[in-house]
Amino acid sequence: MNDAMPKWADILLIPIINLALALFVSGVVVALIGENPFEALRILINGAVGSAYGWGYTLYYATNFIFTGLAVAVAFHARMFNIGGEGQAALGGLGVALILLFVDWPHWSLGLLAAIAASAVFGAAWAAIPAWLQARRGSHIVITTIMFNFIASALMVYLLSKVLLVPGAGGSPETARFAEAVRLPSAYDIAPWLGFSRSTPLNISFFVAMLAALGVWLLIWRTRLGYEIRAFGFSEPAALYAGISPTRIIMIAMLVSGGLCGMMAVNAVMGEAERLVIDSVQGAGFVGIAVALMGRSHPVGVLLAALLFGILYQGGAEVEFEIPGITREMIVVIQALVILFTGALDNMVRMPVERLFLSRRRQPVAPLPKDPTHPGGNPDAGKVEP
Amino acid sequence: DAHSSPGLIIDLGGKFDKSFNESAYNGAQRWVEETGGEYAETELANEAQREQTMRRMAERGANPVVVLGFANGSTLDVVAPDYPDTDFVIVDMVVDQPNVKSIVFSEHEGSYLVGMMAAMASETGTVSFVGGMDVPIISKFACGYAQGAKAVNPEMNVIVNMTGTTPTAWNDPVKGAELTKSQISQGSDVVFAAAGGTGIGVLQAAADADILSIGVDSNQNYLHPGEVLTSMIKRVDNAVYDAFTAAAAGELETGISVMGLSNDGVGFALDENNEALVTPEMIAAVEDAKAKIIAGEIVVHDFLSDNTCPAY
Amino acid sequence: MDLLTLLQLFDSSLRLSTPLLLACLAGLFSERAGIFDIGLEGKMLASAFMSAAIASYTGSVWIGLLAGIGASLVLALVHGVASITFRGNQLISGVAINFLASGLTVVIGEAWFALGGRTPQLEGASRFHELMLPLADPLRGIPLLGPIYSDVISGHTIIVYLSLAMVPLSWWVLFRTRFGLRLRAVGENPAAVDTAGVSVVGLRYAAVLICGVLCGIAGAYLATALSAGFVKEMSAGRGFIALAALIFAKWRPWHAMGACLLFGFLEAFGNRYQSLELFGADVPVQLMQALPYILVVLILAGLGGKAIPPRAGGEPYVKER
Amino acid sequence: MTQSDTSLAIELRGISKAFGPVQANKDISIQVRRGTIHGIIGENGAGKSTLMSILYGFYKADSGEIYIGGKKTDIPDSQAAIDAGIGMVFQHFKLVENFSVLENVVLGAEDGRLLKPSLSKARKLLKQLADDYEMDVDPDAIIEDLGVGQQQRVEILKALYREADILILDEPTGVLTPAEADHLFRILEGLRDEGKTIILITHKLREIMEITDSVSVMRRGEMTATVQTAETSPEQLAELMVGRKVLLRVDKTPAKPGAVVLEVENLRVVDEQKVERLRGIDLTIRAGEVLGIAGVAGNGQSELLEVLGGYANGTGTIRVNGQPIDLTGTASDARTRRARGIAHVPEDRQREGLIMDYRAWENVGFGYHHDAKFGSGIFMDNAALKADCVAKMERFDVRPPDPNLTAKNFSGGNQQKIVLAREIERNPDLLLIGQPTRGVDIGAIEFIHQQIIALRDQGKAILLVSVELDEIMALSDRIAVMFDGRIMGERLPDQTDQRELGLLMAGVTGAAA
Ligand SMILES: Nc1ncnc2c1ncn2[C@@H]1O[C@H](COP(=O)(O)OP(=O)(O)OP(=O)(O)O)[C@@H](O)[C@H]1O
Ligand SMILES: Nc1ncnc2c1ncn2[C@@H]1O[C@H](COP(=O)(O)OP(=O)(O)OP(=O)(O)O)[C@@H](O)[C@H]1O
Ligand SMILES: [Mg+2]
Ligand SMILES: [Mg+2]
Repeated sequence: MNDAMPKWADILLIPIINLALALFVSGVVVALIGENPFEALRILINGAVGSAYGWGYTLYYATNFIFTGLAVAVAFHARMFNIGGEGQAALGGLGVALILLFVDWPHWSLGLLAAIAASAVFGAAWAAIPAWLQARRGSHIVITTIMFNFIASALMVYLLSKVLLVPGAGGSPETARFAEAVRLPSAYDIAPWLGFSRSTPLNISFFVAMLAALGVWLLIWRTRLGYEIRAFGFSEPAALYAGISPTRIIMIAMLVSGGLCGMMAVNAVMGEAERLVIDSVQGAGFVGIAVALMGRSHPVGVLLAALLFGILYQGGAEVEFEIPGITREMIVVIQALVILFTGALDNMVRMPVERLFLSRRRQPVAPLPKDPTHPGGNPDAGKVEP
Repeated sequence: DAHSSPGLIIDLGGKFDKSFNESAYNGAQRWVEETGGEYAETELANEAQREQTMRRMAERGANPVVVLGFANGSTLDVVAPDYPDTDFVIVDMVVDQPNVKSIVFSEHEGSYLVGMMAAMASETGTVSFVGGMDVPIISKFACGYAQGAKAVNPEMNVIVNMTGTTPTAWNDPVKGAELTKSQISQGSDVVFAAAGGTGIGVLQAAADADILSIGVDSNQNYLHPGEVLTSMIKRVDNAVYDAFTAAAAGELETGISVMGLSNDGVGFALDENNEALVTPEMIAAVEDAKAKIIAGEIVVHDFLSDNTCPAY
Repeated sequence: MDLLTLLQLFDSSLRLSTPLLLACLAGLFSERAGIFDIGLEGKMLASAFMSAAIASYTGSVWIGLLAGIGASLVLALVHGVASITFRGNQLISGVAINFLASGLTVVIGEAWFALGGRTPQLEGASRFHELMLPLADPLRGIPLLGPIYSDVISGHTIIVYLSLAMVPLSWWVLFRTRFGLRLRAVGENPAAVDTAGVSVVGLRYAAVLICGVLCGIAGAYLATALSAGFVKEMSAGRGFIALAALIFAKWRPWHAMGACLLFGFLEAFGNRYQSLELFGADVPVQLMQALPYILVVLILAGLGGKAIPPRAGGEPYVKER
Repeated sequence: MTQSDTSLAIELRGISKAFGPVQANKDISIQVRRGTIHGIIGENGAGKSTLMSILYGFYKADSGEIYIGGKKTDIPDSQAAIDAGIGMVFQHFKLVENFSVLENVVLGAEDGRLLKPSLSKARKLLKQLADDYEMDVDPDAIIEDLGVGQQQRVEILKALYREADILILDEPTGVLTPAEADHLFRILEGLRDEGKTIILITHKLREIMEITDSVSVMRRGEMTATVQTAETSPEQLAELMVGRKVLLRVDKTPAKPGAVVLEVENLRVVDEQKVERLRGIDLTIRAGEVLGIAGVAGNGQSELLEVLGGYANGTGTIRVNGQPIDLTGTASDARTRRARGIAHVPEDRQREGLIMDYRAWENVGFGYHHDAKFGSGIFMDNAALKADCVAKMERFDVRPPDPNLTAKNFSGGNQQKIVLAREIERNPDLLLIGQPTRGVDIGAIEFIHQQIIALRDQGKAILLVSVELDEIMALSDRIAVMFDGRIMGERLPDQTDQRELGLLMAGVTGAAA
């Protein structure tokens, strides 16, 4: 029972111990390959959050993960496991590229709105077929979304190396650069006084991501539709009893999920690369799964988990840059350990800590249970009601 | 100035990809050994780090900053103007900025030569190619190879396969081997791999089946002595070495530099591992063609010029 | 398509489906016991690395195989500790294991061999070689059956035969032994097993470890039979395809074999017919490369029918909350 | 003192158990004599199941000692309990649903590594046991295809197969028809006469009085009394249990039927396996009356409720207040049924009636979440839901009255009250209500019955489906008996008896005369 512990222990103490354990084990690995773990940690933290420069990258990465994490989370609420984020985000990139290359937008703001719409529509479209197959044909969404990732990458290679390729651009499979008019304001343009440099990839899409998080929160916890999505996710027979159509919920949840994945492209393709390159998603679809799971499918949790991964990505890049002995794969190891300890091995810390608190405040007789509890398995667990 | 040390940014394929990046790394190492100099080096971990890393290198004072691979082109185009005092060198791509030296290789010409050798070594009349991904730069290899093979024998059958469409296509020796086996079953007895880590599987499968293979980028003849016909070498190492050396002397020239047959930027590898495989006639024919290409008597079609290939 | 091509396709399918089949059966044991495992990929990769590393170090592929299995078992144990002992989220644990394997193989490999995470090339006794089955040559002359026996069935490494033998064996273990009955029961209703006096934890660990062994063989097959050494990320998504095959097979061994052979065949077909001309137009390579995946989707859509996973799957067994 | 009286089959001393902050058992001691049937009663959540689960090694007690046959015995897990000769039939069966009966019986008690010999040996033994105790079950049937009564037999056979001397049954009759319950009691008596010891948990005082030799009462985790059955009365037990006097009969005035509310003609339902579940049902309910549907579970009652509730496909005619309902739409138009004034208390509150992971306040809007009073536009008004929940909890005496508590943390009786509150307070024209008091304790049953009658007296039509004949007889104004998807006949409660209804339930019509 969660109420065995005060709330602060639940949402602060436990994650911090978990993180410390993950970093400790990572430190051991770093030490084993002959590098100084304390130095590495210092560079990691400093590099990620110690300067405007670091924040510029950390938040840029986090923005991607917010989109994909929210996407996976929304699907989770309807008990759909959307592994197709990679493909949906890739298609979102295609949508952004097409709408920006083939339409002349007079101003970035219009371009941004168009890109949001296009990326969401393309991403949603790529999720629509697996969703429909799941809803109507019972084809397992996990298989179909995995397959659609592969199909998407084939489609992207084809389009980028055969169709959208700029002639004479040296053969790099990428589209032309988008027009200067649709360059999104970067953190430097918006808030130079914060010390962001011209090159910071953080851009206005960050706010789009925050809005998306707010939107997801409203959708899931404040709308009738969200109520239905969660109800369906918890119990399909009960949903039927209540007049909730499974097909409708599966389709909507997956379309929203695909749309959110697609919107990642607004940040990565429109905001950062300013052209569509091959494999523009860079695994963010998969990271989104970890983010959603660790964030327990709640937007606030997703924001925090995305930030954590942003820190690991940016801080990791700095460590790799500063310490030649630490390679990029070492960073992957650290990420893995963080996921392992904060996500999968959560109870290893939680159980003893809970017992500790409990032994201090066991009630003599408690005739009836008192507080809501959330067992670990469901996506609603540990939700934060602001 | 001559006091700042050069920087090298290894691309996503990784420092030890046994081909392109590794070759660059070797060039840098050679420079270190010969001059005792120091240089900064880092490896990209993802797409978004391109710009970040270039800027970091420049801001840290590295000069010149060497970046590898076509994928850096449009990024460098944006970054270079911000650091007018830093020289950049980009390999495999042309970037039109005053402080950028663009080094491009005539891979199609080198591939043409190994294609000729493949055709001459083939007994079945079928040779093959395994590429990583069906992107133009790989087609440039494939197309040059096919032209060379058909130059020897217009009836030559050239099978061209690509490994995949995801990033794992460059690291899938299993699939590389399977493609090779499939090509062998279609009659191929010489296979040319331009597929990064996947190529290791290609060369292995060829060696296992006792047919010949052709390595790429760096000299891969040693991988299976006596079974690798040759390697289409692309002297990225020289490019990096030269850039480092020139910069140290303060003589780095920006602009486009084409590394082709004439300046030994590309070529085929001959060493003790393959001397038994390469006949004098082959060498004669290939040297002849090389001379003609340099002289402009033979024009090898560059796939990148129009994204088509006349040979297949 | 002539007979010879067809036989070659089957031959290739068999090789390509072997790692899938092993991983798929691995997942079958784990998921039948109620532990979902999206970490098949990571375990395969870890084994691929360790088997190649140790095979190259000792010169013996068999020791390499054992080492590969050992590496896979370590990760399986991590998954077990996280999802059984500490009742963690099985999906998160699987994701973590995939990342861990992907990073650690290169970090260790680089520290060990300094070949960029690659292992040295394997030769001779440090690799699995193809076996000629008895009478393969003399029988080749018999029409149809001869070539099928000699060219398709014969001429694979021992692991291919092992993996095929694993299918009836898995079926037998799961459906004909006490252990299998209990294992399936624990994936359907652990409380039933618990109240029947059998340890849920013990059974689930057993299942997870079997999964580790099979993934270990699959990984070793990639690195020491299909290729001759480890290359980073060489599992190349096969663990996910195996997972798809497992769901496709509705968690049944013979169906798993069918699904993996089908996936293998589709890949072999895609390899063989990369450049195809249809109605006078070139079919893009990418379409041919995506074909296996498109076909899987179409087959699934056509077959319909819900794949109902083991009922207690994915949920930790919690008596007291 | 580590020895205890050897005439005692079981002795528990000072057992305590806490789940997190909840003290489920507190210092409980109990003695059960060999060869007797001992009853345990107590309100929902009193700790009965927990205590027995400790005895069976399912949970581990925090403190206390267990003596079996006079010997101090450690029971760390169920295997130890089985070894000590204890068998238990859980309130929620512990069966593997897609295994056969035989497989379930041998699971954990196989004798040998291979299945085949164990199974064939078990088949013989099972047949023997089934014959001895007249518990006919098909050993090859798959559990999920069996009715609950049959499933329960499997559980009992499981225990007997393991040669249990002590048999614990946790609310075994909650899901049985009277005939099945009677049969079960005969079996239990037979077992007792063989010298076996039986512990029976139930909410039904009639059963306690009928079959037990002694009875213990639990309240809020504590053992409040143990008495000889012969020396007590239902009224006294009820009072001990609830802590106040309980009305054990339903008081109601004769019905005053009004206009026809529901008309059903030739209603048919074919399920996914293409089995015809309803074979042409005709019925009518008027305002202000309760139509009770009696029948053995699985004879189409569930399908009747589902198709009327709007989430099963059927053919035929349904008219509500004279207006026909379109049956051709998709299965998911339960929402339009609600709009037509039909409310539905489903048979299975945990599976259908509630979202177990939703808080109470979220559940009070379930199915009605599109109502204007619960929000505007696309948004839900959570504050309105909470306020509504507080009010409903107050009126229906839901305990604890905490709208933020998750549904699964309420006891069965209180879960049922939440569902009832939601459906009744909507003021429907027609209330469909299935198994309203299944597994609910006496105090709550009394309350629920009062609510149903009150609704009837407000002039509403009520369709009551229950396997409890007592309940059907007590609440209905007319009784229809269902068998095999058909209505076998209709009776008035004061003109029939349990025997006649029982025959109809078995499909025997001739006896109606
Ligand atoms: N698995 C569990 N985890 C946590 N708490 C539990 C668990 N099972 C029971 N409880 C708590 O213990 C208390 C006693 O529950 P128990 O099931 O023993 O009651 P009961 O007397 O059997 O009730 P009922 O008549 O409804 O079956 C309950 O109030 C509940 O809060
Ligand atoms: N995991 C749990 N956490 C908290 N309380 C629980 C848990 N499991 C059961 N309970 C509580 O234990 C008590 C008894 O639970 P049980 O499952 O026996 O339900 P019940 O009241 O008998 O209802 P029904 O007969 O409909 O199943 C209830 O108060 C229930 O809410
Ligand atoms: Mg109970
Ligand atoms: Mg109960």
